[in-house]
Amino acid sequence: MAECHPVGFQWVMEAKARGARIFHIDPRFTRTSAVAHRHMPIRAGSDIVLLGALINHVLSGGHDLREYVLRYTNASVILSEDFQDTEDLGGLFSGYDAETSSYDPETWAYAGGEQEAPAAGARDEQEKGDDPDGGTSQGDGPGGPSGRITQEHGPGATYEATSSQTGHADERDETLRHPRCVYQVLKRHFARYTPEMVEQICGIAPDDFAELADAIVANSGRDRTTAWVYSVGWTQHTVGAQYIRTASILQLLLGNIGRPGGGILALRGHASIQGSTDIPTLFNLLPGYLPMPYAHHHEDLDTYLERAAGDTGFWGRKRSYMVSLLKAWWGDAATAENDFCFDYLPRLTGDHGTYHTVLDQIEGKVKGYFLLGENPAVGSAAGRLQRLGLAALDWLVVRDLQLIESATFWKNSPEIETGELTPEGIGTEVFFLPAASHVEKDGTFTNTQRLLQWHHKAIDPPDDARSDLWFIYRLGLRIRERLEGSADPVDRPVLDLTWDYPEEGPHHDPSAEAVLREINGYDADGNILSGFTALKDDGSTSCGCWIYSGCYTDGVNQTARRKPGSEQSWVAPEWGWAWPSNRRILYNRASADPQGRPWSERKAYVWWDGEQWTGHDVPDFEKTKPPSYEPPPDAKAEAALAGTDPFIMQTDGKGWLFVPRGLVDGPLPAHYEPHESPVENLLYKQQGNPVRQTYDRPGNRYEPVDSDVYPYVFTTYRLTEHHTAGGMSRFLPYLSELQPEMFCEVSPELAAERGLVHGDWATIISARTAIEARVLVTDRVRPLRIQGRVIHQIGLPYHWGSAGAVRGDSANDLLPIVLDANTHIQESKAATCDIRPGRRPQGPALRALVRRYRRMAGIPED
Amino acid sequence: MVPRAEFRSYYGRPILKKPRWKAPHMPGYLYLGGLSGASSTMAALADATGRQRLALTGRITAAAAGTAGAGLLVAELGRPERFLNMLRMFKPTSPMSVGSWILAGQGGFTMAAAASAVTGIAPGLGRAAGAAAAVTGPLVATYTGVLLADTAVPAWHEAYRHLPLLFAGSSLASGGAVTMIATPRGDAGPARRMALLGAGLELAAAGALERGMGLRERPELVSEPYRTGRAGVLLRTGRALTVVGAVGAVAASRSRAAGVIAGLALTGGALCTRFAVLYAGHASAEDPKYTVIPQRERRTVS
Amino acid sequence: MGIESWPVFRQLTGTDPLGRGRAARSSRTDALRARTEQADRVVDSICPYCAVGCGQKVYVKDEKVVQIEGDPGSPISRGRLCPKGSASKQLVTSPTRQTKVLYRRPYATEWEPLDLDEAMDMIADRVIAARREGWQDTFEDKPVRRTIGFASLGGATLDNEENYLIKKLWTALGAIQIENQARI
Amino acid sequence: MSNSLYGPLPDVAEDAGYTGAPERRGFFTDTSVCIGCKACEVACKEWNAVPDDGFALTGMSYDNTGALGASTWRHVAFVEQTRPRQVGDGGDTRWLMASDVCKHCTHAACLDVCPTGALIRTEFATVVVQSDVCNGCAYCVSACPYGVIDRREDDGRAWKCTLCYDRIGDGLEPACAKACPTDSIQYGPLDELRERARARLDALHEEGVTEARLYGEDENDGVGGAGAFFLLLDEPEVYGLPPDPVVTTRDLPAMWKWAGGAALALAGGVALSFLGRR
Repeated sequence: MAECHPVGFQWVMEAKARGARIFHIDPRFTRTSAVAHRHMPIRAGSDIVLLGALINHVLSGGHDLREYVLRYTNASVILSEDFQDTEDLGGLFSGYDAETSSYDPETWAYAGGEQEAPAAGARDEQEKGDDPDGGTSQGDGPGGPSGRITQEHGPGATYEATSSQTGHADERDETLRHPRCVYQVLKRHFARYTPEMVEQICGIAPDDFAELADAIVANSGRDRTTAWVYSVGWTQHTVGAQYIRTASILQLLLGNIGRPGGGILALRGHASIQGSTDIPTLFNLLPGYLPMPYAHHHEDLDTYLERAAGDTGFWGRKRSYMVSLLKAWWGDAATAENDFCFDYLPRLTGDHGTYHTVLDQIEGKVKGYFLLGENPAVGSAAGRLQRLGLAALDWLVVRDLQLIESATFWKNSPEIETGELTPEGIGTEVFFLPAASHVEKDGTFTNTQRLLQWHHKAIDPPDDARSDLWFIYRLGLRIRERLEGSADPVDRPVLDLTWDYPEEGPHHDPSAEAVLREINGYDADGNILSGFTALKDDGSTSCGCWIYSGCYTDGVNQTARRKPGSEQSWVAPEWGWAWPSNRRILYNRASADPQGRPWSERKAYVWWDGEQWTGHDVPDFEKTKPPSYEPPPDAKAEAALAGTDPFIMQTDGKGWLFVPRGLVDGPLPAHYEPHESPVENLLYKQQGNPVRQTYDRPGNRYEPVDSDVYPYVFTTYRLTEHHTAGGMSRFLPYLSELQPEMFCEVSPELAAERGLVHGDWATIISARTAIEARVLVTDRVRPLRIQGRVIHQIGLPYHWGSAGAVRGDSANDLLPIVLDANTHIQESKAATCDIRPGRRPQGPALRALVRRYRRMAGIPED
Repeated sequence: MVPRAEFRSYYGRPILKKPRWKAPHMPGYLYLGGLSGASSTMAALADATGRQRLALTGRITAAAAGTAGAGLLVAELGRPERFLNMLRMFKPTSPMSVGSWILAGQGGFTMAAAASAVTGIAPGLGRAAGAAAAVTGPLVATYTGVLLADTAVPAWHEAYRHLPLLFAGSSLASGGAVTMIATPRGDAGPARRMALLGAGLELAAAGALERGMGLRERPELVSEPYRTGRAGVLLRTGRALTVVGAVGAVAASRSRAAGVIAGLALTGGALCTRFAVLYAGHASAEDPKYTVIPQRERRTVS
Repeated sequence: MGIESWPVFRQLTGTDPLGRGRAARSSRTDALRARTEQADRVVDSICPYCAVGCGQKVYVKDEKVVQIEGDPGSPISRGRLCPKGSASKQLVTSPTRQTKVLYRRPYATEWEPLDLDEAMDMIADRVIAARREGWQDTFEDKPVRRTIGFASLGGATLDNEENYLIKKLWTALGAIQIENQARI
Repeated sequence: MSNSLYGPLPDVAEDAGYTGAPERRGFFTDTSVCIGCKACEVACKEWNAVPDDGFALTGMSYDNTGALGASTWRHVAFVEQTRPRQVGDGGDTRWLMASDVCKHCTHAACLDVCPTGALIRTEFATVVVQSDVCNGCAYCVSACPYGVIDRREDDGRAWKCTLCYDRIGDGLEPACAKACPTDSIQYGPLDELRERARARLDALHEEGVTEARLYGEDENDGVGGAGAFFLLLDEPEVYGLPPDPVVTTRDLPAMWKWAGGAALALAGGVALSFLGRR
């Protein structure tokens, strides 16, 4: 956190000054470790074992906050008799289909619950039989690598609707003793996650584990809370989503969710990466986490909504969210009669994520490509494939501040150097359009805490530079102009689109405030809506993103509020605007006990004052729903949740220790080794995540499990001084001088083993390619003893490329495309390599070196 | 002997900045200033004792060397066009400021004296200027010892007693040497004696410095740069040349050729000594041990 | 400019005989001011790097950004910025920033200039063509009404408003391969 | 003026001719909370338009600017320390980080040796170079006992931290202190900072961080106390700081005595040479 979010880290330092104990768990000793009380080096890709052992520690020691667990989680729910755990199936859950390498989640259901209502989590690809293209990820299968099948498409993209329709479970055991209740299942499931396993798999000694376990238990409960903070070190794995799930289980058991000083904080790396998910430029989502529709026969708005989310909890208002979105997009053309133009939405049939798109580019299926402030030639995994994809396009539009590698790949990519590509052989037509910087345009960023903050335009952009808002708006106008008068029905969605914004400034920028107002939403009379609860499902309201509704309440740009922090409460509700409804801590009903009283004075946050919910924050709960409220049968939406159900987006209002629907790789987290790992899975027979997405094809070869040609683990990361793929840092002298060269961090032990010399060069070779880096031999990297073997880890920052003020090889070139099946995010935190002293070969010799290694490992020729 | 202290540093990097003063400018200036200073005093005394030939040589040498030295000084500035800023202030705490004022006087006096001596115009004023230069001359020759000593460079700072004496001796020797070369044997008697006296003082001061005699803290360590590396070689070469020059100066009373050889040897010796001092300073600043160890011991003691 | 402007005179006559401070000052030194105090306007902004969302103040003089620093009012950052945030001015005013449209013809070895309007027209034409070329009414018998002719990958420094219009336009055109750094 | 060259000097600004000067300002850099982010380095460069200092990997942990200099006015040192270890036993790794800066000494050698008056004491008792005056004589470079100030060769002038003289004159914080995410760099009236530092030191000692010590805070030290002082977690030299610097001008009177003596010796030597035969 100190490394990549230094200013956010000031609050950790504040907490430390007030007595908080700071643990840093990371393969590397970073700037965070330097000021933490304890640094625990961990083998990359083994965190579920550590977290699982902590869960085991809490459960076996009875350290959970029992009242919280009983009332606020699904611990007491009894599961179906058909459910079989990894304990029973050698690391697989029931419902696994080796043929398709996917799960049917039916057996994960609550006992007595109708699996239909569950429709929960709304993961369309789990709807078997209707989607032959989806659900085809390829894992090892239970039989190991031999069982691997390769198919063209990954699993069907996942609906990311945050909820599921499980509703209130029929069978519960409030004593938590029933062998099939979630609590007991959890206990059994995590029983094998022991300190000994932590030592053997993570490389963390039992004493160190005990210190951590004692600390989190001592700092959880009524009077204290523990917070977990993570970044892409957790998400970029083939089990990434389950990492977070494991932490969620732990935090729920300890009563640390929805309370001040608790929670699980995702530290996101980009100014508006949260916003890019909320208002997603992601293939599988519509604004506000409504899923993109999948292709089905006879799909209409009703069937879509049925699949999209549950009927209870706040997702129960899904129709109003969706209809208002369609109204925002297609205005008067969207009517009840035509399903509000629901059919204008294109349909998905699988994974259309960025990695899949790149493979399609290489195959010539994709003609044109827009890169809007993104540099995949450096920043995405399997950099060589990224660049081969760019070289196979008909045309490419790059909008950026500097001439990044993705714009200049045709003349300075590593493939030009190796001779694989020549400028004269690349047919891609490239448009570089200069972008406006953040001070040259109005708009909002959504930060990592869901806070929308407005940035005002300070000056006009220079020369041809324009905002992306200008670009997309102008482009839309031009396209509509060309299509005007078209009778082709495929052009109707474009022509009917509401695409008329007031313009301002010398470049006739569309007004960002007008766009934000559209996002906030209007009623039928054109008045600004006050919030998402005002949305209607009859087409009388429009709203571009329901969770952002209220950001323009009272006609005031709430996101531009800047009342100084020193002039308001510590929650600072009048700085910017947080979704939803300016709530700063989600699910904060859980900060009070079931009766509505603060768990302790010290941890008071929101509470029931006898008439309404009140406190330091906006209650994330219906203001006047008393703790005693019990929902009538057949109640819908939020009315179906009790006064003690804090998790209002869940269909049952509970925190889910066990997830009956919504995840494609299991209802509980289980440790699987990274796709490329030097060790076997000590916990289960199943080596890797059985549903991970693999693409074993030319340019994307993997190290076989039984190979020892690439004996070392490498992990990629960022440095304080640079920003991701470097477009905003490597071109700036003030940042470049601080970290001028690509380097690798190795332990003295590995340096001795491989003859690496501090300050000299090393070549790092994976099954994909080889790169060179300067060597930093440092005690901050420690070899770990794993299952009796010494495991070396190599640290690789990934900022460099072939352009900029400072240049160097890209660590991401070493990585393969292998994805988490829930999120389609690549595993870039753990893969295998070899390292040797000296610079890498130049020119065609580089590919020859890579081939030689592959042959040694028995990998097929490309 | 004090036990060697544990020595730690930041990656072996120097704590001090290496002096930006460089060769040949700085040692050249030190030499020429010394030459100018000794020559102007000699010229005045020669004039007073009626040795006109000697006086003329001295005046011309003083003016020429002073001008050339000032030229080197200006050339070493980062912004030579701002050399006049040297007279913007009078800073008693700055040897360079004090030196600049002295040098300004010295330059004016020696130029006037030399011009008068060569042209014969205003002989009275010329002699007065010469007399004034006789006072500023020794200061020009020795203030440079303060100039170097008033720095953080251990080999220079700790040698604040040695350097002025070293430069005084070396200047005497240089003045004598150049005069021996430029003056017929019969007129050069005082010059030979100057050379001998100067060589003696120079050898004594350099010897003491080299051995660390009279240094207060860690003498053997602080003086090490004068014994080792480029500075050590130059200092030893300078000593050999100076000894040769001194012997030659004795012989020069009988032979003009010996005088010339002695003059050249002494000049070479004086130059080597000045270069040695510069490089010793560089070496002293560049190795953190010279900074850290004496200071660490001081702290341990106090 | 009388003799009073000569520092030596001030040394002799003033309170600073050693010439350490008052007497040694130049007129430029006396006139020094923080350039932020002389800005024409100060604009509220947010740091464009990571997602902490530090407040920034942008100082503009003569339509140029002369300084960007932390906004002390921000309850998140309290006026502080990391090295990247502190380099924001260089980000914005970088001399290597490309501010003109560039165009690379297929198989060309160099860039060439292109008028912005013309570039926009060319791009619009290409979008329409690629959309048609990659159009699918059905996929494996099921109605999809989409195009796989073009794709888009955005950075996560895009404003919400920009993302919104991107998603809106691309979706209306039937494009589905709309992605973002948030996937990575 | 007493203690004008050495020793405690209660009113530094007054010594430089200022009457009714504001309180002395300075930096307290608490390295125990430094996270090595280098925001100070960048913020300094942005404000003062300091050029980059070259692009070279030094191999000195994460320090690639190396030292303070003409184009690096804040410099973060990184020190990796580990007790001997074995595989599986991590040993005990410490990563010290410290942001170094000009010390703005009470007795500033750079200032005192400057012949042109380019280096001045300000009314805040800080030390700045007037770039319109400096002629690049480089005397200050050799005089600084901390190796802070240096001449930029392509520019010809000497440069160093100004403690953002232009900013503090307008009541603003220096750029580095303002940016510092963890408040490792604190700016303010020196007396207040000293008090705060002593309290912080006591707190750390109570926590068992016995290796914590203040550096440059003592007005009885060799430079009369620094205007920018530090809390360190190891010996100063480990961070590249001199353990016990003394301002060179302490010995200036003695130097002039010896130089005067040497001048007399020279004059005497000349005179001696004129005795006796021709």
